[in-house]
Amino acid sequence: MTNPFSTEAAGLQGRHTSERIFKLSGLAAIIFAIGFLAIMVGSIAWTGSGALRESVIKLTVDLGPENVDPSDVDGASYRTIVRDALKASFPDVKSRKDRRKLYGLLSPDAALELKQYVSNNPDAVGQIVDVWLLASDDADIYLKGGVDTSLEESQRKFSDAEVAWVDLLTANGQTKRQFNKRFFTNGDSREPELAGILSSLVGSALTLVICFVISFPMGVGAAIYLEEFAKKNRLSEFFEVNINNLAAVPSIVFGLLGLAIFLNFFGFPRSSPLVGGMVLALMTLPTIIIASRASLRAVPPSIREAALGIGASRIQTTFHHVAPLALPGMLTGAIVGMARALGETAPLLMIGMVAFIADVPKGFLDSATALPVQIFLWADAPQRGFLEKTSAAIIVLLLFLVLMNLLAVVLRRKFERRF
Amino acid sequence: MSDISSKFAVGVNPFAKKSSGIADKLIMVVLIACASVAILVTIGIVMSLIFETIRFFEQVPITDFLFGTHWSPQTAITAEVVGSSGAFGAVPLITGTLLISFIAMLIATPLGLASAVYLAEFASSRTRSIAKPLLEMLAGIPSVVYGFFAALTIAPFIRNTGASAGFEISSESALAAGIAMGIMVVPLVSSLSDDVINSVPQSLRDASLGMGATHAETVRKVVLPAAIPGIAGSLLLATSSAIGETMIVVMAAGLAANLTLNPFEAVTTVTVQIVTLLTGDQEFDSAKTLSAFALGLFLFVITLILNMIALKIVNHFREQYD
Amino acid sequence: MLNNSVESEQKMSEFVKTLDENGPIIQAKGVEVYYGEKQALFGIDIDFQKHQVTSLIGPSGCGKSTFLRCINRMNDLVDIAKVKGQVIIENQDIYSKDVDVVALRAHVGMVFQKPNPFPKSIYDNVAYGPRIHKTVSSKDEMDYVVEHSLKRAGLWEEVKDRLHEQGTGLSGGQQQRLCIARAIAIEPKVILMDEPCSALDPIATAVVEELIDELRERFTIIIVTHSMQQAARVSQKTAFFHLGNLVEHGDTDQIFTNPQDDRTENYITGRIG
Amino acid sequence: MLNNSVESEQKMSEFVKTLDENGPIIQAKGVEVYYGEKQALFGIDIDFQKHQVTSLIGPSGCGKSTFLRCINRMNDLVDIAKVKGQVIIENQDIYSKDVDVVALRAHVGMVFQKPNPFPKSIYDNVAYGPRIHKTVSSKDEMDYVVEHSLKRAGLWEEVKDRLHEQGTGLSGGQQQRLCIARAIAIEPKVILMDEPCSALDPIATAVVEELIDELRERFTIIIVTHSMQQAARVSQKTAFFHLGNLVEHGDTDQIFTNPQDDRTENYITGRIG
Amino acid sequence: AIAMSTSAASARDEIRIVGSSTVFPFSTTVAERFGKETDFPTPVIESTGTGGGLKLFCAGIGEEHPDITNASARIKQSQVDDCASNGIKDIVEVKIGYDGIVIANSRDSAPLEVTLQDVFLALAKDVPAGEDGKTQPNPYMMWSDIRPELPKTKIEVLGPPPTSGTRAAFVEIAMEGGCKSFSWIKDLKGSDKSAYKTLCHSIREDGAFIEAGENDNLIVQKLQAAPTQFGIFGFSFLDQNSDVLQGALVDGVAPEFEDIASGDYPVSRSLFFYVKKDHVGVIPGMEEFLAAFSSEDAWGEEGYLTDKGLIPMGDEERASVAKTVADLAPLSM
Ligand SMILES: Nc1ncnc2c1ncn2[C@@H]1O[C@H](COP(=O)(O)OP(=O)(O)OP(=O)(O)O)[C@@H](O)[C@H]1O
Ligand SMILES: Nc1ncnc2c1ncn2[C@@H]1O[C@H](COP(=O)(O)OP(=O)(O)OP(=O)(O)O)[C@@H](O)[C@H]1O
Ligand SMILES: [Mg+2]
Ligand SMILES: [Mg+2]
Repeated sequence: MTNPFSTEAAGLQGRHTSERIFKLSGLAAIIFAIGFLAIMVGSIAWTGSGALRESVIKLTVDLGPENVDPSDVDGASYRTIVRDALKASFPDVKSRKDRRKLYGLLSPDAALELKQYVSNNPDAVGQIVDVWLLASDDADIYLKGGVDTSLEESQRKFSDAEVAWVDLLTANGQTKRQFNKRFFTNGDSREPELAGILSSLVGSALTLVICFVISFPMGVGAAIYLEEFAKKNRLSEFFEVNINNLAAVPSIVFGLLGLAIFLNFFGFPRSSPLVGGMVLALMTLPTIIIASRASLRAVPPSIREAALGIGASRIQTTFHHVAPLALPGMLTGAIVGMARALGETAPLLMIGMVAFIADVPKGFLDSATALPVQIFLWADAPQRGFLEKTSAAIIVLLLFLVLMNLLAVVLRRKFERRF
Repeated sequence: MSDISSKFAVGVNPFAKKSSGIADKLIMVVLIACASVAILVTIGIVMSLIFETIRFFEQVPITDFLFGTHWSPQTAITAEVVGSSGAFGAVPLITGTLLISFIAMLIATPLGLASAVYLAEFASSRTRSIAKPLLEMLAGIPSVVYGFFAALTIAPFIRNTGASAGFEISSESALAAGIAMGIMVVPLVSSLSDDVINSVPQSLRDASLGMGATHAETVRKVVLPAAIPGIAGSLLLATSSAIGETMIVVMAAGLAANLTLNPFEAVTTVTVQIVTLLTGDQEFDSAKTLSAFALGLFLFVITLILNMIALKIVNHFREQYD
Repeated sequence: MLNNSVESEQKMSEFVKTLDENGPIIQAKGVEVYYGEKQALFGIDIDFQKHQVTSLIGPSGCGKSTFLRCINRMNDLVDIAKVKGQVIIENQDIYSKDVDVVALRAHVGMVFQKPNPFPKSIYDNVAYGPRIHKTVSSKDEMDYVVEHSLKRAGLWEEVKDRLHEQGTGLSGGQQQRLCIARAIAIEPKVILMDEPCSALDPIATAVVEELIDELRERFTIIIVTHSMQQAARVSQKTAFFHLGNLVEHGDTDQIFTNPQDDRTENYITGRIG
Repeated sequence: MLNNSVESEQKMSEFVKTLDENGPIIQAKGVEVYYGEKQALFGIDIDFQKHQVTSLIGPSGCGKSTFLRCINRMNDLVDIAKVKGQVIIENQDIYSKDVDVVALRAHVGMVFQKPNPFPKSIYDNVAYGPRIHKTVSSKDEMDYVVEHSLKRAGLWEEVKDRLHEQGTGLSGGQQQRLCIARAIAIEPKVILMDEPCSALDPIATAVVEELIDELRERFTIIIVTHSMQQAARVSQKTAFFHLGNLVEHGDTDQIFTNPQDDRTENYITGRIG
Repeated sequence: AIAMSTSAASARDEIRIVGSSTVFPFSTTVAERFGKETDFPTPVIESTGTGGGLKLFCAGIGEEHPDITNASARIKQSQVDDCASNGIKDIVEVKIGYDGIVIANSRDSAPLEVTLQDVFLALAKDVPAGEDGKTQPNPYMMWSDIRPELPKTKIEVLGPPPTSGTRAAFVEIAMEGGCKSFSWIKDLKGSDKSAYKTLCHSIREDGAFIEAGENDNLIVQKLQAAPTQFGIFGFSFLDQNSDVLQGALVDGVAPEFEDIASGDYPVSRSLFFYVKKDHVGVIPGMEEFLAAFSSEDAWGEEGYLTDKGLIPMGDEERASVAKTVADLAPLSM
């Protein structure tokens, strides 16, 4: 007796094949999307990893009395000293144009560094010493292998002469690469090799503080009102619809709101974390309200009944029992909202947070920029050296986002209650 | 403080209303105020947009804005420089926005739907627990990152691919921005559709499987048709967020207000123009600056309508299977 | 403050004595409840006697819980619920406008089907009522109230060494007794119980039933139960509800041995069999 | 393709004829089902006869549905479910490796507790099975199959004018008959029904019960029911399950009038009373 | 506490600069060094375009208004009037050097050689039509329509918007220069100045000239993408992007550092910034910043600004401007 239910007997091979294809195409879609994610983050991280190293060049500088007056160490022209040292290394560079190129091997900050060095090592005054000075972005890129020397000279920015100089320095052991601390301690700069993320990071932090301080209490208050007190009627429905819609308003529209109302109408200071935070707070508000309502709803009604049953008023019930139980969920929602706010760029462009700001902001009213805006600005900068800085800044931003989301997950795990 | 002794005197209401504390009233007022902020923000948005938009339409006729096909929002700033007359036809921006959003949805719809179907119907709970958060990470990555990646990697890739195939593609093609945006909204489509597919009652699946349909046939012929309204809602929401997306297009789509439907050409979008118009000069009486608010209003209205429709559809769908 | 409350305590007990020990403490007159369009209770008239346990029995959905929740106005919480008729407690119609539900609920305590201790310490669970009603003014007095209430609820011995552990960490039966202790800590006159044992195992049920019998000395108790055996064991009076009507009401013995109404008889025999 | 399926159709019907008309079509041998750790069925041995209606009865949770779903391997869909033992249909153990559940389910149809028509037109609901199994090759043939199935399910007269309206728009009883029509459109040999009338009103129930009796002519039917009256009305054989065991199995008359096992008797009297 | 009104806020302690995107790189470079080498905070600089910057600058006195605005073209009388009407009477003009305006394209295509007249004919709204005194709307679609020697590609030039100083300078120097080369137009200047201006300063709006916003970096990127297009921007941008772009020879001179400095390259303009005198002494560090900008170290022959593409003034001119800066001598038009 043959098996009447076998695949072959029933002629089902075709249908099973199409089932497999269907299933595989779903899997393929997921793999594609996640693969895109991996490639994107991976390639950015790869590019960005270069920003962690900086190139330095060793020069023999003459701090003798004709250059540095021991009685006025700060008054010396360290720029000239550095340039002289370079000239001394390459005595055959004569023309003005070539000399400019030669000086261009070092960062404009090299003179400042030397000055710093001298004030740290007063003994060196009057001597001839070897110091490591920061290379310029172009030299740095070349040293990191970012210049394709097989191209014709006119096709690249780093000329043959420069290549030869740097090669010579390298051959003499006068170049090396070291950890780039500057990237984490400096503010923005015109020079890629000097640019750092500290000012924008602090700007982001200040902005988020404002954002949290405004949106969290407000969002929680609104959620408590809507979930615990508002009667189900037209008005509460209107609130509901409104909040849901607000959650989907494009972020740039919030920027327009901030510009028209906070800056032009109220005259708050441009480019300040205060205004940035307020704009982001309005944007985050619906997220927090929605999350808070969900976590209030998750508090079992039996808790409310228990409290009301022994004569607690609704406000007491809410604030003594319900809200504390919902708090972790609300916080989780707030963190997720903050994470979104941290990555938000567009509305900040509208309110002047795009200025060149090198200093670390010290208060909520100082001019500041934010990390994603800094990324945007650097992405637009013409110098190639900014490419790796941009990528590195993106990685830092992503790390913070991951940290915040982890925090949310931990919070959720820790306080997850089985009622 | 309640007067306890009095409530036991016969004939007196033992449960008399205490004058409820001012504190309680204050708390209620604060709570209501918090809830009202959401409304206030909406009103604020609408007012600030409408106010400036009206001023804009005093200078530029509304018909020119809505139906004009030339966008060149430049007006001279000093009497001495003879500037261009300025053209405020929003049609190229709107088509540009739609073109990019369309490309995005062309990418996001199959990817998102296929992912959602796989996750909801076929994936083991282990796969699901890994793949779902990973997919959602796509939505968590700031758009400035997508913009950077689109401008730096996708656009040159498309351009080079085109060049090797022998035709010219703009380095700021609508395609590059659209692809990045499409990937970004995949999780939006997939997680909403996932919800929707999950809310199709199991009894329908049982019915189909019980008749000897394969799982794929069940999904294709029963589950998906039943989920169509909800999926449509999720696609609308995704479209609305694509239309409102800013940074990707600012960084990858460019400024050229070309009236074209060719995805290989550069186009500009409403959001790009808002950013460009407002990150430069700030004089609040020139048509150039005011036009940004008109664009903002347009954007707000479009996304609002899309959302309302989408939410209606989705809610209706949910009720249907509750 | 302290004096005041001690004094009032004295006054109260005097006052309680002056009332007829067996007079009705609660009278329901023509109570009707609507959930939206749907009517759940039809003209309920019933008196409850002081220091007695009354059971409400009847098939599922007949309106027992609905009626019970009318007595401390917990139905106010249901937006669509509408109550008509009068519930008079101590000569006061509790549905009249000038009644404060908060004050009312301080006098009419409630114990629910599923034990629902607050996710706080045992001590704080019991102390919560006195705290919000500010009936207690010092830490010492509070300690006394907590201990006393837990003792009355027969839980003291089991928890006295871990008063500051979470109330939710107790067993189901202990939790339910904690809820009872919490309810009696504010000295209500009436305690409403909605199937207080249905989530408990038989042993815990027995403990709670015993407790109910003891509590009757100080409180008036109304209990909803699905178990006729339980009704027979704990209550002096029984009321039988059916499809939103109060069918029969009287001494428990009489209801179970000699029901007057066919519906009651059907119900009782159908179940006991 | 067409030839092929027509041919196999023919083969099948010949094959059916060669079998003893009253021989067992389904044999369960030592069927055990586990949900994770929990065993839901214990060594069930039972034969089902061709062209008979067999009722499965027993208290809630005794495993009736679980057993029913073993017969068309719907339990495969439950991740944690594990089936041991054999279910033999037409000399083939359906749990053997080379059985294709899709083919199996085309031979063993199922009707569920809650009517679950697809949210499609009535026509498409019935045409769904023939379409996926490609048993029908032309529009005309499909029209015939749909009409025929609806007629057999006693629904044709009521819906013939609105075949292209949504199936979900029908009344509950009509929906259930539509589900039956849908099931028989692919000419299964066995139809499993899990409490097919529990969501229906008495009139619709009567119609469906009558239908079941008619269907028996062509199909073998196994029905789970909670109503012993229903079991008595529609079935020739009855099997009584208790706590995962098959307690008793035999002619319906005998089971209801003269049960062999105490448990069966208790169950039957307890309910009928 | 956060002060909610700016007028009540304590005095701003960093200098705020707005204005030209052409001057932006120089200004930020000086600002950055200034921040590093002194104890004053680094000035905050926003790139808003020359016109936009002056608009903000002239809006009033007070710390909510910028202290300095950068300009890639000299301030106009109308702007001075605008400032004056808002109470800003004393403005110090600081010329910082020169910048060539270049017409550049991608290195992927051949370099262009044009005359100023070609430029005018390619980009003007109306061009002379045959006989003297007659004009016609610009008919030239291809470069080769103007002169057969020019490339046979569509005229597509990305240029700055009218709010930009680069645009103003380009119009005044290149366009007007080409325009004047028609003798009858030159004569028109004497007879009908406004007609002359309209003719010489109007840029075509039929798509051949594409306004590309204030962000010159974007133009650079676009040119890389489209090798047949040309872009108009400051020399410093060409200098920074010399690996991908090349400048067109104008009247036979390539835009090279020395040629612009010497004045051989015909399209070069001066760069300025303007200081609100009323803010000096109020906003800390103003004088010091001005001094830093006008130091030899910055704008001198060998100064660091030359690395950024600034073309320095001659020694005498530098000295005289430095004196104006030191004296804070207000501008008089
Ligand atoms: N919140 C509510 N909204 C609408 N209808 C309700 C609500 N609560 C109860 N009902 C309805 O009122 C009727 C009485 O319900 P109630 O809960 O009082 O019954 P019960 O006797 O306590 O039943 P059980 O024994 O199942 O607890 C039922 O028909 C029920 O469906
Ligand atoms: N998916 C499942 N997962 C775990 N346990 C299950 C599952 N389905 C059924 N069970 C358990 O298996 C046992 C038998 O369930 P089954 O549904 O077969 O009972 P039944 O006789 O059909 O009951 P009813 O009359 O209520 O439908 C029950 O104890 C049930 O809890
Ligand atoms: Mg109840
Ligand atoms: Mg069942």
